Amino acid sequence: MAAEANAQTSAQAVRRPIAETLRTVFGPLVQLLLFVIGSAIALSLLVILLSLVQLGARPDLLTRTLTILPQVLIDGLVRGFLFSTIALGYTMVYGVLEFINFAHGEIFMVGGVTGAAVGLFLASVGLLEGMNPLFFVLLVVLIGMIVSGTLAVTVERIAYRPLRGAPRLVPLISAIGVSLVLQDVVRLIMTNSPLGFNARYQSPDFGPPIRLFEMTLGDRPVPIIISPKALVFITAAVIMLIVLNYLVNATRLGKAIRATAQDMSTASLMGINVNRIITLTFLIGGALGGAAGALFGLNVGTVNPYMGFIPGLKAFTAAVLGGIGNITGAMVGGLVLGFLEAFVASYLSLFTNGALSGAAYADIAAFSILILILIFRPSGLLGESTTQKV
Amino acid sequence: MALLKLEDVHTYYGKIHALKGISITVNKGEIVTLIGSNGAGKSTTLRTISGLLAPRQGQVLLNDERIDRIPSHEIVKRGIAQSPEGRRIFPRLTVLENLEMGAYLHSTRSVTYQEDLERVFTLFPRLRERVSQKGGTLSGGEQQMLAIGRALMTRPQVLLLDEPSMGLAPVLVEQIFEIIETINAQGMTVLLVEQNALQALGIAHRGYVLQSGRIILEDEAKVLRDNETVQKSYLGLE
Amino acid sequence: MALLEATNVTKTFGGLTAVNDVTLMIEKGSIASVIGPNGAGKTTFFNMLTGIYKPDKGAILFDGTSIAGMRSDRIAALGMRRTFQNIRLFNNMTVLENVLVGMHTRLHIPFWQIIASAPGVRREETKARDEARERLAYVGLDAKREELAKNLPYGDQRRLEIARALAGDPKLILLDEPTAGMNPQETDAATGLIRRLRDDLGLTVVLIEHDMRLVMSISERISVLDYGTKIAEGDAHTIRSNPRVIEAYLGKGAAGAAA
Amino acid sequence: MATMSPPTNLWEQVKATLSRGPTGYSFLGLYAAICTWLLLTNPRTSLNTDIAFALFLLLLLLIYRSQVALGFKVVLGGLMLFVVLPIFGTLNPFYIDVATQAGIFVALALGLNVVVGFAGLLDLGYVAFFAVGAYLWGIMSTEQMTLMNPAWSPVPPIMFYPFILLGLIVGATFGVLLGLPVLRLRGDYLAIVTLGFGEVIRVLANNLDRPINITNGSQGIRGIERPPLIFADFVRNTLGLNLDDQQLYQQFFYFAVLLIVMLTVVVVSRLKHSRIGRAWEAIREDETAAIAQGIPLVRTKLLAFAVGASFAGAMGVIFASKQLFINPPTFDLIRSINILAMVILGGMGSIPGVMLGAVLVTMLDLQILPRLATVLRDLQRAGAPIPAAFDPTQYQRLFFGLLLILMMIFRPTGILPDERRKEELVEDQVVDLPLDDGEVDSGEPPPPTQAPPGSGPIA
Repeated sequence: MAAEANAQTSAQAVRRPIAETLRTVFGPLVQLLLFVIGSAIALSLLVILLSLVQLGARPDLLTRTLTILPQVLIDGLVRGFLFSTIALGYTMVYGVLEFINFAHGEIFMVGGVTGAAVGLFLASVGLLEGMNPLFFVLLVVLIGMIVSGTLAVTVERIAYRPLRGAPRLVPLISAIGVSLVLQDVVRLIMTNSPLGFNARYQSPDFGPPIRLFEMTLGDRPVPIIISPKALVFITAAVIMLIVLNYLVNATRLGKAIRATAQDMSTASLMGINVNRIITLTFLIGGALGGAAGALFGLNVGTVNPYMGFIPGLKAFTAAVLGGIGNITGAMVGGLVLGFLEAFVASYLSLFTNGALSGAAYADIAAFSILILILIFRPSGLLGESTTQKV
Repeated sequence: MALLKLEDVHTYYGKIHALKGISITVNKGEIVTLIGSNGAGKSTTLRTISGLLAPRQGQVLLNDERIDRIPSHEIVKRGIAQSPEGRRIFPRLTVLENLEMGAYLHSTRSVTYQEDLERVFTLFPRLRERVSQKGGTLSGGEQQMLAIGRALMTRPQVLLLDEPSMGLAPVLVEQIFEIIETINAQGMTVLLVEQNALQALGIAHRGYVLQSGRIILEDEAKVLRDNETVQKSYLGLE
Repeated sequence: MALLEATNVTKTFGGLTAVNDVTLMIEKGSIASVIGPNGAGKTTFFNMLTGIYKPDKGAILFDGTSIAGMRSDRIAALGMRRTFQNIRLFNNMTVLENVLVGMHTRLHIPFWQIIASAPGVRREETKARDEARERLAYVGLDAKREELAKNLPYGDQRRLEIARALAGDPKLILLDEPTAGMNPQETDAATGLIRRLRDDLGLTVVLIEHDMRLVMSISERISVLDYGTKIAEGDAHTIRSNPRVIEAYLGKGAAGAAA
Repeated sequence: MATMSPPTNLWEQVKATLSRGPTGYSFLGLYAAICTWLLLTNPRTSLNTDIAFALFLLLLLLIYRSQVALGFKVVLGGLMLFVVLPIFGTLNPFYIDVATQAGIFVALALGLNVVVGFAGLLDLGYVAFFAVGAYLWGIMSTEQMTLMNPAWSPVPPIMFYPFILLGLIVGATFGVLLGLPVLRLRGDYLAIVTLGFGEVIRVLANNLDRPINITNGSQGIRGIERPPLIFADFVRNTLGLNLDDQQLYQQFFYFAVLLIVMLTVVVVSRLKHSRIGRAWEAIREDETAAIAQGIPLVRTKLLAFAVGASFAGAMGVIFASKQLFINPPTFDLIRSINILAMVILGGMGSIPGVMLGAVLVTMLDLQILPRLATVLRDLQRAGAPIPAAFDPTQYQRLFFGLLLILMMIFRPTGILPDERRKEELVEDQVVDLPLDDGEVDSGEPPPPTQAPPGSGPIA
């Protein structure tokens, strides 16, 4: 009996079955998918219902609602993955250090600016024209990751590490300082370089929008399109999420990160170099942020030094929404928030007949969600319910 | 032969002078215990040895090699393991993962890892039963076993135990002390910090009595047990 | 008459039942102890009594008022005070200020008068200071009243926590491991103080303790928790000879030693 | 410390000699006289005057820090603030404007200090309350009223005085409204939520021009009323000072702000040393222990929020009236950070420290950076390698950011630390002392995890 149990545990310890690894890596993604579909359906039903309620007063409302719905969903998905990838940076650092890296939005911004700079450089040497778009994406993402990752690690070394062990608010204030400094330093660099304050993000031609399908509403056909850049963005984000999941859940390093997150000094008693783990956490979070920045800039077409602030704040909201410290939570939170914003941005003005501008109130919606979540479920959608210990 | 040696060690917490010149020798194969009241510097001594605190003065030697200037994760590599005060299990890792963390410096694919694991499970059969349970859901006694087991997984030369009996039911305290004796009988050198001085002196070979950061007495455990001061202040015998 | 009645109190965290259907009566003017291994649910139980957790099930009656799920500060205002297992003083405040904070519920000068510096403000403040010093003198800390709490030695910190609790003029005081980390000499002093709380001040005292010598010598009634369930209750003699308690908690040797 | 031990080095000796005894009195008196002379003889805005002005502010600090009789301090300080500075202001409008601005920010910083310094709640959206006060007067005193509803008309300018009080109340109300839902949150969450709240208020100010025009959107509100100069006759005829309206307004706002600052200081320090101040401090130190003493957590925190917000609301009314024009960017995040930087630079929790911080940051903003800009421009013309687009006045974020980081690393307690906070913030940088088994083991099983399998919580 003992021997049997022994054999079992040994086998478990030596070779984790591949199925198990697959489960730990892809399980969260399935969960993510469910949340994506769930929130898409829920929100769609909601707007349809709202348009039906107003049907008497505005008969064309339902058609208009349905016409833009697929586009809103795609927009939500793009926003969602944007928030997810940035939120991961917040959540990883928070998981390990219990510290809100306020400057993470700026790390993201630096990724975007780097991408634009690469584009500009390639254009100036004449390489951009004939370049394969996918290769270009790969290039800017890689360079964005390297620059942002390095920056994040440097920031940690200079502005956060000396403050470890100080009361909570001290590193947070320092992080706010870093955020401001980065904004202005990048502004200084951009305005004194060919980029300019509002830099155009040059890229090779990605071709015409892809026609997904066409639907007929009443008598006119409505094509549903997605821009190739958005498609690239979504694909890249999904790949990054898979890799990160593998890294954290299925490798020895990931386990060391989790152990450090739970108890730093004990982790060092196990022979784990805690400082290296923290550096690594900032590197990974920063690189993800940089990649998101490079892709986001590409998608939007311009970058500026202040572009990181609002997405950063929203990504933080997403991280809290999903349960801060929880990687899957950050992804789920990002996507749910992305959908929500896309719906508010598109439908608010439609339903109020243009009286309220959706884009402006989408921000308010995001912050209201943050407040509501923190009040009613501070541990977030997937977070662990932490009870205060006395 | 002195395996671990502290020479005139001074450690500070900020401005607080916590250790005021501690000299301790731990020989191979011994159980040495540090006793003293709260705040005397027992835990601080252990934390200084394991590198969680850096001494401002004096040196710590392991096999005559100085280890007081290297970080704690390096000290583990040299062969010092600590089961920290309050056990400090990783609450959201399973029992097995906790043990794997103990073996962080060794490959979990190696044969020796299997042997280490087997040894821990033999010492603590309860852990084998709970191998896939989260550390945080274990009872106090089981957590203590896991903490000791995890420390053993680092394959140490010296095992530092910080208050292993703290907060355990009296019935479990006996068990833990028996296990420490067993581990020692298998050849492990142990440096034990205990509030429960009576039982600590019962299993130790030698002991040191600490009082506000200084060593006031050191001797064979038996002699200390018969010492009047020790009896009055630390053993509660009148 | 029971000052505190907890009936069928249950608390679960996720899937884990920390306190399971525990009933406990504390007589007015008695010293009672709750013992059991770590993780048995003792502190969770205290946390429910003091309103830090809300019990999932069961009723708690304190001095005739139902307090299950009531906010901590209101329970404290009703006259139930506690100390913490891992001392929680206001470290960067002076000893005297710690006690003054403990007096918070008894100070009533309204906001507007403070701003206007009305004459009543100084009067109340002076009175509070005098009373706080009395409490400090009672536990023997008056001489150290201007020191920062964090600079006190361990034993004094424990006593300051008791003084702070006394400042609220409580009816019931809950002590969570008041002698943890003390050597036998210090423990004896603490035992004396706990006894005086009841004998001089007429307080009702409930203890969580691991030191069996203290528990057995001081308490009129002992309740034993194991895995969240009350497995025994009675006076020292009953508990010491209860086979279930010996098996689950005391062990044979210790039961003898504590005798 | 210097008073305890005999002065050791020369600097200590000089300090000791000049701060007390006969030498102290004569030093301060002489300094004040020289300073007054310098100011009154150099009315033109120049580097020299800047230096004289800085010396003047240093004088105030020295008076505060010295160990001379309280009466002497009050008389000398009062003389400087109530007589010398206003007279200088009639000669040079710029500096009295700087002083007024500094005063406004001193009051704001003192308000924020109640929240951050006393109660330990990091509020990054503090400027929102300032905005509420400013918009209150901005909307009510202008044509916006008619735009909102044709039947309404603006309130008469004389209502300015009751509106200061109303600003106080409205500020406090907003403080409570924001506080109620969020004050249960832990420190760092609270910081982000308040930041979000600040943004919401700004976005609302920017967008509430449709469907009903309340705030006039991004255009901002112009032509905000100033109170009528009811004292003009008195000043011109009785005092015989020949000042034009512009100068009178400057003097008026200077004195109004000065009075409010003094009032604020009195209120804040009374609160600090009362049962309420102790309750705030207790909450800052240890929330759980504080509630166990019967301190109602949310109510006590709300009080801090309301008190802090009320100062901002009242100052908002004065600010709007003084500036004549407000728009949403006046109240953006950087302004909140600005005020936070004042509190941190001076010393969280310390009333004199925070006042000093506010004055220094305002000076940095209004005097030092523009001065630096001219210097850099001159250097650049002389051929120094300075980027063309670098104008220090445009790089506030950079300077405040650096200020925050450097303060946190090298002096988190600020320039004039509160003794108490000092102990707290420089606490031994050790995460867990062995005596403190706080989180180690509470003797209870931690609540089990609820994370779904493989969801990868890293914490």
